Amino acid sequence: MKNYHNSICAALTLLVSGTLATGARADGETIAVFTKNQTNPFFQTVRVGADAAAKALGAKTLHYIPTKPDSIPEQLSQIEDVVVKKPSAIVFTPVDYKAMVPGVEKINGAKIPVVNVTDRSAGGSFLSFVGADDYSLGLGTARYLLKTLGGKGNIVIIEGVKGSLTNVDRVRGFNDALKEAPGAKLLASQPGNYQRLQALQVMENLMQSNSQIDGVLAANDAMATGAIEALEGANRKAQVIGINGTKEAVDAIKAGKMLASGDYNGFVQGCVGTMIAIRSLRGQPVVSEIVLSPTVITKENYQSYEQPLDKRSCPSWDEAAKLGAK
Amino acid sequence: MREAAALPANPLQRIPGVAIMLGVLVVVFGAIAPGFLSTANISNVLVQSTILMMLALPMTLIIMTEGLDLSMGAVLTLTSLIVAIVSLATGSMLIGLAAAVLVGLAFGIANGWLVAVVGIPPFVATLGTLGVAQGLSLIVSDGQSVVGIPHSVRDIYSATLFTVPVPIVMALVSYLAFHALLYHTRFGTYIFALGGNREALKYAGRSPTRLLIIVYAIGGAMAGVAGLLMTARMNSGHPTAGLGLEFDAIAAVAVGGTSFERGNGWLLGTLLGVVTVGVLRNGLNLMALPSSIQVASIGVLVILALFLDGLRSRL
Amino acid sequence: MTDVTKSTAAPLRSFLSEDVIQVFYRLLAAFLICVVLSFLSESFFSLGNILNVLRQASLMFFIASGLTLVVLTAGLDLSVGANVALSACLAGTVIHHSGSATLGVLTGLAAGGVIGLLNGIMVTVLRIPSFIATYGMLWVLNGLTYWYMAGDTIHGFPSGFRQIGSGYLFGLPTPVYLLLLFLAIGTIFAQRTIWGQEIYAIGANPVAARLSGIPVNRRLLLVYAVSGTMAGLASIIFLARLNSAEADIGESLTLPAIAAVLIGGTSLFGGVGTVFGTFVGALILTLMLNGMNLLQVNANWQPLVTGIILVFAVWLDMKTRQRGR
Amino acid sequence: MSMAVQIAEIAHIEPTTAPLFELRGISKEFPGVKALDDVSFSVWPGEVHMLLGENGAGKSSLMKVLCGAYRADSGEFYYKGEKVAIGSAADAQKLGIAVIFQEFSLVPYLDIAQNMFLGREPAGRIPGTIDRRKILGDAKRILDSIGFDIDPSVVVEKLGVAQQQMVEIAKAISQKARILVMDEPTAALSDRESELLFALIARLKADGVAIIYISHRMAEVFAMGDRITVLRDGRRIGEVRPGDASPDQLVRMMVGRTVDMSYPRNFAETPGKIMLEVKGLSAATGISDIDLVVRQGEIVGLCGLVGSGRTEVVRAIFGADEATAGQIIFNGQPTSGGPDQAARLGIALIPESRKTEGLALLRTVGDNLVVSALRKMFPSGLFEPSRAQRAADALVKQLRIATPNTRQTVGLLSGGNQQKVVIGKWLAADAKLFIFDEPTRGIDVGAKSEIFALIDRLVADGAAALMISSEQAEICHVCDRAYVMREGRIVGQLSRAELTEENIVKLGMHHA
Repeated sequence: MKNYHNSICAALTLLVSGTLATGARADGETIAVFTKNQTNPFFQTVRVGADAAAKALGAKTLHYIPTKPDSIPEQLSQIEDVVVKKPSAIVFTPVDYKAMVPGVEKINGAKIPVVNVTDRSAGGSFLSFVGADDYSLGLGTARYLLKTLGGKGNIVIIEGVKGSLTNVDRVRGFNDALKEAPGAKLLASQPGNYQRLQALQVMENLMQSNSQIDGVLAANDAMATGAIEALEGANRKAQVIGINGTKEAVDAIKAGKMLASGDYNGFVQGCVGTMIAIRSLRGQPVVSEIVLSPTVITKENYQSYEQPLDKRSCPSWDEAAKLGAK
Repeated sequence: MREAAALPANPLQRIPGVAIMLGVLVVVFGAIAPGFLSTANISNVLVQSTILMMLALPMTLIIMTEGLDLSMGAVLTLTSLIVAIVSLATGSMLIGLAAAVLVGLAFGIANGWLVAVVGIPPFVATLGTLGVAQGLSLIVSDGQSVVGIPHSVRDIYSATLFTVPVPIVMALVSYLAFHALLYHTRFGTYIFALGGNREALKYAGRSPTRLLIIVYAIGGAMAGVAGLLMTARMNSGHPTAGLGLEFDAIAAVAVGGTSFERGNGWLLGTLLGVVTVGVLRNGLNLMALPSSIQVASIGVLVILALFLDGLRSRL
Repeated sequence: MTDVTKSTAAPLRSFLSEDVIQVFYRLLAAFLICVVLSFLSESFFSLGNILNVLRQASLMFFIASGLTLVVLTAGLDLSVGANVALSACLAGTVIHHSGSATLGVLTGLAAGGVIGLLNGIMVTVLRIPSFIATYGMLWVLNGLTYWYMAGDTIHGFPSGFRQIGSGYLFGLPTPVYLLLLFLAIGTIFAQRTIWGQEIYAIGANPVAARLSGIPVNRRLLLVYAVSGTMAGLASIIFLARLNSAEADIGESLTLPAIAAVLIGGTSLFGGVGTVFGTFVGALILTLMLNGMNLLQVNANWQPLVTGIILVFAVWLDMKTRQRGR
Repeated sequence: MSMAVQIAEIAHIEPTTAPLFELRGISKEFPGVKALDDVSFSVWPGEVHMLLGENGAGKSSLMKVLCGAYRADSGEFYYKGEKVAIGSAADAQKLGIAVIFQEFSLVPYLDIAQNMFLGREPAGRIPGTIDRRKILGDAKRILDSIGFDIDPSVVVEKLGVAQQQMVEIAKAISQKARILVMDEPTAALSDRESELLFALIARLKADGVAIIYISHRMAEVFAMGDRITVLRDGRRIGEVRPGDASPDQLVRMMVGRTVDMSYPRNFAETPGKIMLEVKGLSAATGISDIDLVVRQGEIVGLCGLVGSGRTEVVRAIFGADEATAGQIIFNGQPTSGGPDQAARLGIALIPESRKTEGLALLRTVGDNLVVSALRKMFPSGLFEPSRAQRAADALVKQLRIATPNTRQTVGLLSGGNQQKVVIGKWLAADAKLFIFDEPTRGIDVGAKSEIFALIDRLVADGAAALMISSEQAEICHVCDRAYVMREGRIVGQLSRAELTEENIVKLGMHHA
């Protein structure tokens, strides 16, 4: 996936490599895939999944990503542009589940079938929704951490971007898990905005005011690793969990630095979302909603996640449907 | 025509860089980007450019006074939220707009006051108010989107006037208004003087302080109007929606050939600059090139445009 | 205007260097913040936390110190953040593939330096205003980084390398040593070398500087290259501290760094300011965030507070400076 | 001498009526300075009232008070005997006071008409708008009336210095000024353009306009003044009529000491070795095949009308502008490169505008003095403030720069002292060839002769000088030889013997 040309300031090289990248693809349906940004590894897994599924089914994908990460106006513009382009179908992750509704309605208006993945849009009509349940992921991972700590200890939560759907649900899951464990004490809940550095600094600061921290609940893996670095920097130990199941997290779990990570399984989300889009185009039956049941990646089960992205293959439709169809 | 003032003397140099680039882009995309020249798409590009336009117009005036307004994006975000919250509470789009414009105005006046009266460099003053506006946005919304606002708001964005989308009408009207203001009124003349020779203005018995405050206030008010468009477009208010737009606006103004020195400004250039950026993004989307190329090419566009202008001025 | 001032006896203060006074004011401000915070939170005034603040300030300082030189020449570099991101990603890759930390460090510094140099060329040779040139560069760099990283993360570096960021030496975090080292280097470069003097001269009046025989363009190239290299250094520290990097690490770095420079008393008009002042500026900003975390202040207030501090600091600067603009 | 002829026509009108405008006991104090100390004087309609004084004597403050830019701390104004107040620019305009500043008050990207009527634009039908047709028409009429034939819709940015000066004057006249204040109006003008101005002044006098005229040029003062008021240190030293005083007396009044105005030189009998040789030099700035030679121990003049390319030539020699052809040979070795190379070889340029090109006004005297010498003083590259300080102190002493200390901000010094600092920085760099571009522009008599004495000492010590000046008297006094330029070319060379104002003018003027 990654290429190692050491080229600086090569907009031209970009153009070339770019056109090649999109130029050589199988014909058949074109699926426009919308993701939030090109910086967060998770959405890369979604994109790879979508590509894999399309490849398998002989369709082609076009990716639309805001140039400014998570930019609402940009994704709206991209929708408007794509509607002109009229792809066969759209696989859609809203950068904001509420603010994007008008965009979705534009797509509906253009009668382009659209599948909603990852963040459940607050409005508009979709073929189906494919995602993981952030709440139960948060709940599951938090429970696992508390179980490891024997249901007690000092806990801090590092939140993601305020107001983002994922963050709200994940943190709600964390808190509910904490309610189940009266022995555990929540010391602080501070935002790290899904950012590595901010999480690290928040953690460093919290360690100053709290001499004993036993568990860290981070709303994504980047922040979890940030927290881990902070702990190591201070030569302190604490159990840390994150969410998303990125390669980085899996490695950390393997190395015993991170306790666990909730598997958000972007790859499968991308796969299944795209499969549904294509199947419906081909008049094959689809399901209205697939919410992947939460799996917690731990020392016991990390092996299956080590396999590099581009080696993975999409589940068959039957498997996919089983993954949590309702 | 007065705006000839901003163009170089030599007729060979009269075609500014931005016009060349826009021309090239339109031709190239027209040739290779499917559906680029369709009316639907053209109106797309224009509608998409309107919000930036609303910021770039006053930004041109502010830059002509050798100033800068970094707070516009954040203020736009705040006013957009205000529109959402107020119209949600009152059920009236107009009250929402009024409130937004007032808040924008307040920030504009604050900027003008800090710059003109307190004497803080514009960059610093507006970077400060940027923080304030951004903070307020987060506080009033507690970081959440504001939804469920009355349809009267979103209709602004989707409605058309004689088949022309209302946002385009608004942008055009504002352009004409700013054009008239800058080239045909006393106030416009004084804006040239604010950047060109403030002393002269003093000796002419006009208070630069008051004028400056007005210029920044206009910027704030326009951010308020743009806030309405932004909310209408998202049919919701969002605490980060407009962050960073000020830089896009400044870039568009610079691409449009307005220099940061001695009150040399060109309003039409700003219009072209905004459209050029819009066309570039739209065309690349239609060609479905990887987003990373889009990112890089925006930078290249900005640099190239200024490079071309530099070349011409040295001919 | 000359008759106004001709016979002005220079006030006593002008015997003390203007900059010394300015830095003193800022240290005072920083100290006051410390006092207030230590009242509000018992855990604030501990050696641990002070080191912690210093370590956090270091990253911002590395970026801001290079930026200070650029601002001293009345320029601006909006691309530092994007520069950090790309340099970090390149350096990270090199370490992964060569296994050599040294090579990685060199790559990071080189990448940063080259990017800075390109900025310099745009400003000097192409005569594009630095504000716009570096803004364009920001987009170009982001584009390259996104394309190069393709949404991936580079993580897991040899522990030896990570000592640079998270290690300790005689009880002090390594970044703190680096911070002090570069604080010294920066100050000496700006105050005690002829290049530094020439940079001040260029910032104060580029035309006069050129006609005084200063090779203005070469100095500007130097300044932007240094600024870029410092961004490269920051990228190394970043890698070593976080043990990983992705494409978006730069976004949140640029404006705070600029704020630090301005709070530090460097004038956007050029020719006025010190690297030490920038250090104090970075310190003040970090202290505020640190305090807010300790006091569990809702993060929503952070931008607001930062904005107010910035304006206030610069206002104070003007009030206390005898030769205002 | 054509200028004299022109001036002779201006009759000296004896004031009979009451003064048109009168100042009584005007004082203005700034922190640390008494800029104006109980100054009184009056102007009668149709007279030219000369205002003399060294830089820093209070002339500019007085003007700023007159035009309402400053508010006087104490004192009274009387207009036609009526007590009036001047608190703002508007008040001054109401009284018909118009000021022509030396730093032009023009807006670069507005056209001539807009500049002339800035703040007084004729209102169009829609409130707030401008009546374009009227503003252009009015402007054209006034421009014609002063014999300045130009399209009023031309953007000022594109005008030359002299043209801008004319616009300034037109602007003042458009204000229907009864009292016209001019601050060294001829400083930027060539003799020919000056004559136009003098003719205009004569007409204005005839119309009964009172003119307050500030000048450093004795010739003008005596030729045109009906009355001369001398200021020193913000105080009014006295008022004389041209008939009753000699230049030397005036100078004594101005500087409070006797100053020899003819800058004496011991001219080099045998010219030294060639230091600078320029062959066929051309540049994009509009100069073509310039040949000139400067020998050691010489002061070589470079004259010609403003805009004849003098400044462009020296800039090209110094490398400030790129040469498109020809070669510059300095001390035997050809040079081609930027100012930094020229400076390293020992060429020094003392540019025309000190404030914008010569000095970093906000930096200290010390900083400015050593800036060119850094590489020479600190070959190691390490800067030692103490040594720089000592060097600066020495220069301040050597050049008698009037400053409390080297930490003083250079912008606070008077023009003459600023000029000394510019020269001083090249002394520090021990330059061999000093190129002066209008070295005495805006400098008072006292400082002038000091500067010339300094130049003389320099060349006596084995340096050489190339000097541009619009005051031919200066050239004639101090130069060994002079080149005369016209339209970007050197049209002649005058030896010491031939060096007279008439010859310079003859060569410099366009052939009728």
